[in-house]
Amino acid sequence: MASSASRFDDGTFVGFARRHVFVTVFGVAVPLLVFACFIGYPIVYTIYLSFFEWNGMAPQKKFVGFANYAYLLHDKYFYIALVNNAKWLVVSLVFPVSLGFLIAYVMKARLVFAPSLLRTIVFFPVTMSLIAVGLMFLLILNPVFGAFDTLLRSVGLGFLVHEWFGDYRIALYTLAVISGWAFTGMPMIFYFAGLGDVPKETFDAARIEGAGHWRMIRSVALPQLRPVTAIIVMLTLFESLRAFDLIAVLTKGAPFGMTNVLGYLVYMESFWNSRFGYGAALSVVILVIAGSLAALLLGKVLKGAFDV
Amino acid sequence: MAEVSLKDVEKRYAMVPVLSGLNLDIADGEFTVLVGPSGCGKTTTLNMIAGLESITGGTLRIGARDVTTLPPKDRDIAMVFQSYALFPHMTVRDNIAFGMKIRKTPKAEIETQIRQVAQRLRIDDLLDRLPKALSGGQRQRVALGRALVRRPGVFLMDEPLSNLDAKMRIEARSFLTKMHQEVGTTTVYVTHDQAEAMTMGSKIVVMNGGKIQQAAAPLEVYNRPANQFVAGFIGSPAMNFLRLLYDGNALLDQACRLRIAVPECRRAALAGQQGKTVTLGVRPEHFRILQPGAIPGSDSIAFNVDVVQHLGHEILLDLSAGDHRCIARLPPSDRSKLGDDRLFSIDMDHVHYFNGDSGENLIDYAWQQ
Amino acid sequence: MAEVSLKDVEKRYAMVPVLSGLNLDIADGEFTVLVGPSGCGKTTTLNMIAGLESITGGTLRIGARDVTTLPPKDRDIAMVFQSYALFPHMTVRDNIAFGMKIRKTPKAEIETQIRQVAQRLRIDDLLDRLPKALSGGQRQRVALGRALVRRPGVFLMDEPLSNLDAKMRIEARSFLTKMHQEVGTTTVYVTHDQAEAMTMGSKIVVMNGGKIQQAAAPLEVYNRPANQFVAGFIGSPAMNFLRLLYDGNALLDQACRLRIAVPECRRAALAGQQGKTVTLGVRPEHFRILQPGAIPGSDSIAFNVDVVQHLGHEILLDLSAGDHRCIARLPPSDRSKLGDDRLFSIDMDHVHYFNGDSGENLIDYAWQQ
Amino acid sequence: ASGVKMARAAPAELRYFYRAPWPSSEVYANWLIDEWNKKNGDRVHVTGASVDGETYKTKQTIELSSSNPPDLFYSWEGGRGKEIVDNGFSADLTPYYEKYGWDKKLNPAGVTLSVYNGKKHFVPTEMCASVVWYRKDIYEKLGLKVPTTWDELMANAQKGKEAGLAAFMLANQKKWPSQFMWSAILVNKHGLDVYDGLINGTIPWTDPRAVDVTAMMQKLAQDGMFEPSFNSIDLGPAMVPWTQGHGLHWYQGSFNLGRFRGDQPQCCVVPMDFFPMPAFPGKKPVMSVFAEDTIMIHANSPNKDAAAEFLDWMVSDAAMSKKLEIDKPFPSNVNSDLSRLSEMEQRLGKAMAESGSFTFMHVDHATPPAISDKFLDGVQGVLAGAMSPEDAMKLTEDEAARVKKS
Amino acid sequence: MSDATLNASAMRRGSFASVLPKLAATLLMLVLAAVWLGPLLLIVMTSIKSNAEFLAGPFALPRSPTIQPYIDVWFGLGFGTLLRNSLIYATAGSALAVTLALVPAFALSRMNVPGRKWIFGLLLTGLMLPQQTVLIPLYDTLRTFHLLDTKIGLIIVHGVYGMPLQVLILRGFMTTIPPEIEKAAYVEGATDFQVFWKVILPLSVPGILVGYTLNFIAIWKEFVFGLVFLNSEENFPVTVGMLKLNSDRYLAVFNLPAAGLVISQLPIVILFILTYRQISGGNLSGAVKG
Ligand SMILES: Nc1ncnc2c1ncn2[C@@H]1O[C@H](COP(=O)(O)OP(=O)(O)OP(=O)(O)O)[C@@H](O)[C@H]1O
Ligand SMILES: Nc1ncnc2c1ncn2[C@@H]1O[C@H](COP(=O)(O)OP(=O)(O)OP(=O)(O)O)[C@@H](O)[C@H]1O
Ligand SMILES: [Mg+2]
Ligand SMILES: [Mg+2]
Repeated sequence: MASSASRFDDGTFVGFARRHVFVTVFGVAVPLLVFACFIGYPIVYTIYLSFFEWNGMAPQKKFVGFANYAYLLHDKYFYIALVNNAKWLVVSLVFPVSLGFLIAYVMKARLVFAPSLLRTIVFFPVTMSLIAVGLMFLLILNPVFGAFDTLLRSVGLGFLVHEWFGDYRIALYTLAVISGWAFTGMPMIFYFAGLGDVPKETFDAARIEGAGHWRMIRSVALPQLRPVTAIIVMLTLFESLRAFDLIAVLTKGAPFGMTNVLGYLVYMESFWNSRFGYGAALSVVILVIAGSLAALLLGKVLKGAFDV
Repeated sequence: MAEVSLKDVEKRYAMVPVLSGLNLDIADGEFTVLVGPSGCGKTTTLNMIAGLESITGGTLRIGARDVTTLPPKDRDIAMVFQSYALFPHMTVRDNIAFGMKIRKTPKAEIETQIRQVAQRLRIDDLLDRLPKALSGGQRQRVALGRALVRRPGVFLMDEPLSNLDAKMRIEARSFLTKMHQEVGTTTVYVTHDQAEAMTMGSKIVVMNGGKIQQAAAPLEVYNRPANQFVAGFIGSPAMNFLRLLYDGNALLDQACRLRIAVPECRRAALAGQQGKTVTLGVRPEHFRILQPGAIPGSDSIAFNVDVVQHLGHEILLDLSAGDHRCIARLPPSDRSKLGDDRLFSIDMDHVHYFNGDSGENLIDYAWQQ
Repeated sequence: MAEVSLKDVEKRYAMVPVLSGLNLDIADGEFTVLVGPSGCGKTTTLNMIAGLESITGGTLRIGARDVTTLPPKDRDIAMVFQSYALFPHMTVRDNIAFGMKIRKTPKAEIETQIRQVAQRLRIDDLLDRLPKALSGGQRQRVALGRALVRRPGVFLMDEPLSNLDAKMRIEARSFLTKMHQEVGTTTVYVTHDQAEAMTMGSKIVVMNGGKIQQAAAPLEVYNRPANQFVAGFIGSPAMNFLRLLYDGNALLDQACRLRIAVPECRRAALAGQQGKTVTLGVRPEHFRILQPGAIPGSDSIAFNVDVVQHLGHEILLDLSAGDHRCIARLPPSDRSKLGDDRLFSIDMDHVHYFNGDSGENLIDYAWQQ
Repeated sequence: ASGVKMARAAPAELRYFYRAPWPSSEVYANWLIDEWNKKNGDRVHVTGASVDGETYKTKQTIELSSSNPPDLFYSWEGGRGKEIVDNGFSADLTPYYEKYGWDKKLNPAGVTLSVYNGKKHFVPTEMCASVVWYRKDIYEKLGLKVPTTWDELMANAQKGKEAGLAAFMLANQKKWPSQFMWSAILVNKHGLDVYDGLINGTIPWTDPRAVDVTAMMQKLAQDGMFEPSFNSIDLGPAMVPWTQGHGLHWYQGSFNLGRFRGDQPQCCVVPMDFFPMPAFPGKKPVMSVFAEDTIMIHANSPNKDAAAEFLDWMVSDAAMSKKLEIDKPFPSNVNSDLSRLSEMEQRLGKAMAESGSFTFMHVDHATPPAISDKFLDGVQGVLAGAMSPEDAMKLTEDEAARVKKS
Repeated sequence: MSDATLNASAMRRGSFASVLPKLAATLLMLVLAAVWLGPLLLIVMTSIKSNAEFLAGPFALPRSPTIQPYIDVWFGLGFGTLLRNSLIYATAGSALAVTLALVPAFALSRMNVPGRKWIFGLLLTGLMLPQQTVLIPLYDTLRTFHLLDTKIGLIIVHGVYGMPLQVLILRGFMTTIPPEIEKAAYVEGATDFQVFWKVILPLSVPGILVGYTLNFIAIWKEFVFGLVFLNSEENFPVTVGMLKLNSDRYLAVFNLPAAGLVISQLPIVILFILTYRQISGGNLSGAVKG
């Protein structure tokens, strides 16, 4: 009998599946099947396609081996996009993530009046389509009649006025900040919820030990919110690598390709320049970057936060 | 070191009063224990002393200063929480050093202090561990270390031992007591535990419903409870209460099955209660079994034994006589069995008489002394 | 109703053994209490009986059936958890009915059963409430009701009272005991609480490190512990241990300040220990104070009083003599003070002798009986 | 209106895929389809689907190669059209041109553009011309004359600039507007054959003449001839300075007439007129006339004849007149009645019809997108002062080489 | 109340240090409100101006408010159908995503599925994939199942692509349900399915609400899938219809895009008002807890 016990508890999938049919079918098999059809197949196909040259229309694809990857190594646009992605990520981490945290903290510490109103206002843009956001900021940051420049000038900050989309030195940051504006609500509510899970006593203890707000944030709140931070950073990372809609709406890479990011480059090369093989290679690069950064994050920073 | 004094202190949450007119003086170096049922306001009181909760009325003084509106960091206090509230991401060393770093104590000084405290608390070999790698008792000592190291004027502790298991709790109890004897810092200590309340403090403050019921030395509270609430709250198993009618000489129950003569010396105190209900309070250890065949006296009751609980070093009997239910504490040698009918005498020197309505203790011990 | 029998039961988590070679027979209708330090495997044992954890080796029988690999639903058991584990989204009624609904018991039948159980547990007026609207004690009774209503063969309870406060715990203890007396279902009960362990079960199973140390009646375990671990674990405050050298006649400490003669009748049992270390076990209640001026006997020790703990109904003294530390339990009348040097006698009829290395009790009580 | 109809099989289903850049385009397309279905719905039933211009391409790429492609679809001419033709998606329409006599009624420039490898592959349904738009009122105010030579134009521009105006509006945020001027200058200064050489890859983009034109653009930018922030204004917002009178000239396509009209039925919101890009010394000016809307028939369509019939309906006098009424100009049918347009618009329409068959498309239409993309980036970079003309042309040439290789 | 008292008395005593953070925070809030509210107000303002008025003074307050832009854009783009479609996609798509994610989340949080780390990691790749990459192969898949240009096809795509994040959120949420509750159900005789259906599912409702709302928002915003996998106007969601507003020709008339923008955002505002307590309250806690 003991043998039968260990036979059932052999820790293999078959053993598990036999005892938990429902969970195996609907919790593992069905989702994996659906995943395979709609997500797995596209991934495999993308990898496959990255070894071909194809204009998206021709019935035949031309096998080129690693030529697409080889080209990628010298593609100036690829490097611009890569660097831009890094900048974008940094801005996203500094602006929406930090600010989202700050707002959440300020609300949790009951330092502001009407915290729920603030929360509502800041969260609202999260619900807006990026097309809408883009259109809005095209109006607001317009160099001719944009409200923002007008505002800056009227409060005597005219020297700050720039060509927000036209100046190749700042256009990318403009985009990243706009995306941050639309995104801040997300880290905010995640942090707000996360702060609710941090034991109140640790804050009390820190207060008694004499910690001010700055110290409280740095030494008590943030370290304990590391799992939340890691999830947010991960989602931000994925988002920023995939991002293309805002760029498609706002600049299309202008000025002269300086606002290209990898996600937009994929779109450009595939659908605009009809180089689907090359676009696929770029996609594979995105997947690899996202996957390895996520693995790094999960393995190091966030050890245990996703323990399943 | 500092004395703490609360004067007419009040606390309201959104106009709902939680504490009202609290007056309490804690002498410098005194170890005061706060007890009371859940929700009576112990934590709130402590938090107000710490400055974690605002005070909505009255004055709080620590040492010579009025600190009613000062933030926690300016109150010269340290606090140990029930959950320890260690910073989970910091090593034991960093946890202990936290407050000193904030106060910009020189590095070398911090190091010395930590070493001293760690030695005294026997955690010197744990300094580089994270809290999650510590046992409950060790965590508790680290929390204590974090509080001790700053040499605060006042220690506040909110049920610091309640997360420990029975064995560790007894150890930690002795440990804390000794610690207090050594450093002599004014301490306010909240607990649920009878034994802690009785043994640790030089003063017990019994609270109920946001009010102080009695504040006195432990044995004083045990032996001379101010009212029925205190009497029932302190002591485990709790004091037995018998609601009886006073006829001027004796206490009777309505079915007339019980008649307990009141000793001469107590009659004066009970004078006003004639014809009214008086609650007789008898601690479990003040029952004595009369040998079978003994003649029932004026202080004896016949009980039926409902449950026998052998605890090894003693036996608890659940008893009933009509509607009255009692628990008696007997030596392990007792041989009573479930279902037995036995005659018990009451040690009338140690019983208490409470006003049947207000619960006030009818004996004025202060006068008696 | 069913007996439970574990035969060579093992549990490994990822090849790390947690329980090894567990053998335990629980008779039909017996109330067995599982005790042991935290992490010793009590919950794991219970979960294995319930079928919530797989058994990695050995056989488990409930009633006449081998249930080693059966899922929980086929084992005819019910369980009460420390956290009650009520379904928070269901009313009390639905909580209690859950198991019966799953078993497709007819509606009318369910209604009758619920009414019966609810009356017995005095929760009939709570049936339509959600768990969050109940007090701790009420929740505990609902959890009990959920387990009772199905009339399972075996009851499993994992520290069901530990979330209650002291007062309620004492009440619930009596209640559970009575309940068991009435329904007589085989029960396995895990607890941390000394009093529960001693008073509730007809058998105590003491576990340590995944092994059973002793399984016997409560007073048997208290008075005749199988080894030093059991002796130290059962009883509060714990038994005092003095590591001494046996010279064939008496037990000596290294500094030769202590000499305790071993009674004649025990010398046979200690025969093999000559020249070796023997641990003498003395329960706190087996110290007696000798009046000042009394002549030290062969069983008396001079102790220094380190801490005095007045508990009201008794006094605990922390004592030390050289490196030896003891706790003595004395009646409230005792007047010892901190720092006193007092002479204590030991009740040598009740002491225990343990092998200094293995901790085995050197007296073979079975033979003695 | 025949008497008794025979029971017939289910009607042929035609799927028509179009671009609807204006709200009015949608209205017109609906009218077009409804009218057809009213008359022929029981025989050939048409369903339409539209998407906006920029995203149209994504959609088109996927749709064309699918197993169920649209029967009729909008396409660009030039480089993109060539890709479609080369991949065999586009049916040869030459027989239908003959059958329906489309050559005779359609704009000759448009017909020329439809020819790939000697065969006609699309039918233009809307035509455009690029001209220099100017503010008539400001011209009068400053006492300027309509220029006929590049130098006169430059002189006028200089005057405008001195008057505090933008000599030329560019609105180059989306990169493509600048190349209108670039190609017009190149064609007019260096000749159509040089331009064709660049487009066909027989002349490298690094050719000094291409660099020269790029440098001219750079000079204009450096001289402050464009509106401030020209690289970050889009065409739409540029209407604000244009209507407010901050710009003097604007070399742009006639498809902007819709914009210039604003809410009015006829052009324009502000007094404005046009003249063709003036001549360079010793060169004959060429006006760019190109097809804005062009429709192809899918090679795999089972209903090509029916599709051609529908196409014929699209370019019929009636449909084209309606298009003028609802949508914006200009119809590709040269016989269309332009009388409901303003005098200026009619003039432009006539000029287009008479421009002959040898004109040019701007770079972004003429070359495959990959090349034009880099080209546009290059020009934008030059205008921003971040790139040299040589580098910009090198960027383009590198891309052209890469495209040629594959 | 109590804080205000504390604040007042602290000020009375001139303890500036304790008021400073609060002052700073309040200031911060005002700035933030302006930064986040400003653009939205501007759009609403633009949407009720005539084009001429906008061109005259883009930043000025509307002098003669008109709803004409709303009427134009409503009928021009056929917002009735668009909104209805979007509602269908968002409602059904997120329902599908949540449904697909529930049992996996249960399995990954409560069951000892061998290899669950790999399964979870695999599902997460769905979050990393750039959408524009999958268009062509996904088009193939949909064609294979005859789901192109059908509402059901787009719902499935949205459902499947919403699933990974739902698994992440629900798994996190379910891990916070005490294991004893589930054990109790097993002991009471429940099967895996009954534990899931009668205990875990009802207890996960707050988490489901959060996940559903976030997914709803995500689908409402999405346009690439809709654009590529749909052909018929009667199937287009709002965002695809809105794309026309982004064509630079449309942008000649600013009030129309602004009005379209407001219309397209209205349903989400309503949803948001109804559920924001859920999503912004502590209910996400499960989702982000380790
Ligand atoms: N933030 C709050 N808002 C409203 N009422 C509160 C708040 N905090 C505590 N209370 C109420 O104040 C009373 C006292 O609470 P307190 O925590 O001080 O009790 P306690 O004596 O510490 O109880 P316990 O022994 O359970 O810890 C309780 O009735 C509680 O409900
Ligand atoms: N899932 C698990 N994986 C690995 N080890 C485990 C697991 N669950 C329990 N253990 C280990 O098994 C041992 C027994 O655990 P168990 O919970 O049975 O102890 P216990 O006697 O109930 O303790 P307590 O009194 O604290 O409840 C412990 O050492 C624990 O660390
Ligand atoms: Mg408390
Ligand atoms: Mg346990």
